[in-house]
Amino acid sequence: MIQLRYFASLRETLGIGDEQIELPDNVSDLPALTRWLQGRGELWQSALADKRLHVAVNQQIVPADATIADGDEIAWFPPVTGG
Amino acid sequence: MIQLRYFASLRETLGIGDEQIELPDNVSDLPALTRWLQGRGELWQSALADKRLHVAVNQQIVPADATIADGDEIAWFPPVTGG
Amino acid sequence: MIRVQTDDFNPGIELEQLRQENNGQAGAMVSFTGLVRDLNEGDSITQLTLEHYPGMTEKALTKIEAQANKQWQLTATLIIHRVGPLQPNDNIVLVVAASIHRKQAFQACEFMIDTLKTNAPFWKKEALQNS
Amino acid sequence: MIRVQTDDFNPGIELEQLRQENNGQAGAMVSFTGLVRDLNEGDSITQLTLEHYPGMTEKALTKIEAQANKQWQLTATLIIHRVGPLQPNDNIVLVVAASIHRKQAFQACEFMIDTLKTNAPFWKKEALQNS
Repeated sequence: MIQLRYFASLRETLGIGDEQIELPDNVSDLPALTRWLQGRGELWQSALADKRLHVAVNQQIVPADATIADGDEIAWFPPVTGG
Repeated sequence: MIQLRYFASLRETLGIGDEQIELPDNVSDLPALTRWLQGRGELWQSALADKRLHVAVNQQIVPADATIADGDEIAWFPPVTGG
Repeated sequence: MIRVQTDDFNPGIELEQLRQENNGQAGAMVSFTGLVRDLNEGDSITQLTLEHYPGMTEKALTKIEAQANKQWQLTATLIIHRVGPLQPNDNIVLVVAASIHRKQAFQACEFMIDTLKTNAPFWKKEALQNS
Repeated sequence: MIRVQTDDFNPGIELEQLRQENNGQAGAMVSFTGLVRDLNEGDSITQLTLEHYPGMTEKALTKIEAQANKQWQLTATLIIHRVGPLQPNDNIVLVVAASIHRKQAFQACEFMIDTLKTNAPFWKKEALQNS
């Protein structure tokens, strides 16, 4: 299982904040996982195509081509605006 | 009359905090006033020779060769250490 | 120390607490307080909600604090950040750095708030609300 | 606003007062608090007395505040400086700058305390006192 999380405007666009899914077959890095999620339809296709999105794996920001493994927590979010 | 003020370690050295005196004859700038005061003796001679001293005329820091006039308030003090 | 909370905080109480604990060590304490700006002067007010990523937020702030303490000689640091609904002029964030050296306290405080603004997972959502 | 006083001050009350008056204008408030350091760890304590030049002090602080307000876009500034006898860990000075822009608040606050340290007529006199 992997834990997926979506924050802020992305969460609102997708209409979902988090979900647990089985790690899809042949998916071992972020680009592959993103493509797999984009297969869910037009909404996911365009929302995850936004180049401004950041990704964190296990609560650490990672490069867009980072590898992932079973048990990971993966989060997508727009640029942060705290402070 | 001019008002003379001495602060901090200089006041302690001279044993005086302030005094009012008649503007001495032929004194129209700081170097002349300082020489006049140094004429008071060894203590004044050496205390006012300290190159680190600052001088304020009418409560504004001025260069060492500033002019002075009757009615002025002239203050000598060591480098400031507030904050 | 770091804290993430929905409740308001009082910068004065936090600073006084740090001063009491300082015990004559540091001579300089620099604080940054972030406030909700009221961008509308008309008959509507800004409704601000701060969302965050629980878990990652605490890790990010802890890392920022550790980086500051590594880079500068500090006697105390504090980061408090609020989440949830906020009103105009509310406190959002408090960052404090204490040091023997004035310059180091300024640099560390500014580093922490700058890094927080780019690296900590908070998101502001503003909405206009007619009064 | 500037104040020179023998009484202690409470940075928290001052900051809260400035926040209340801010009314959503500024988003950034930076404060510097100067504390009396306790330089002696043995059985003696530092007795500190702060002398100043009444009249000139107020002029110098007013000028520093005016310079900061000219150079940066600030919504509020405050300088409080104590004089007289002080104990270790006591508040000496509080400098606050509030601005729409974070960077400006930091720069203005640091400018004011830096300039105060070189231009305002205060003199510290430290004396060791056996306990």
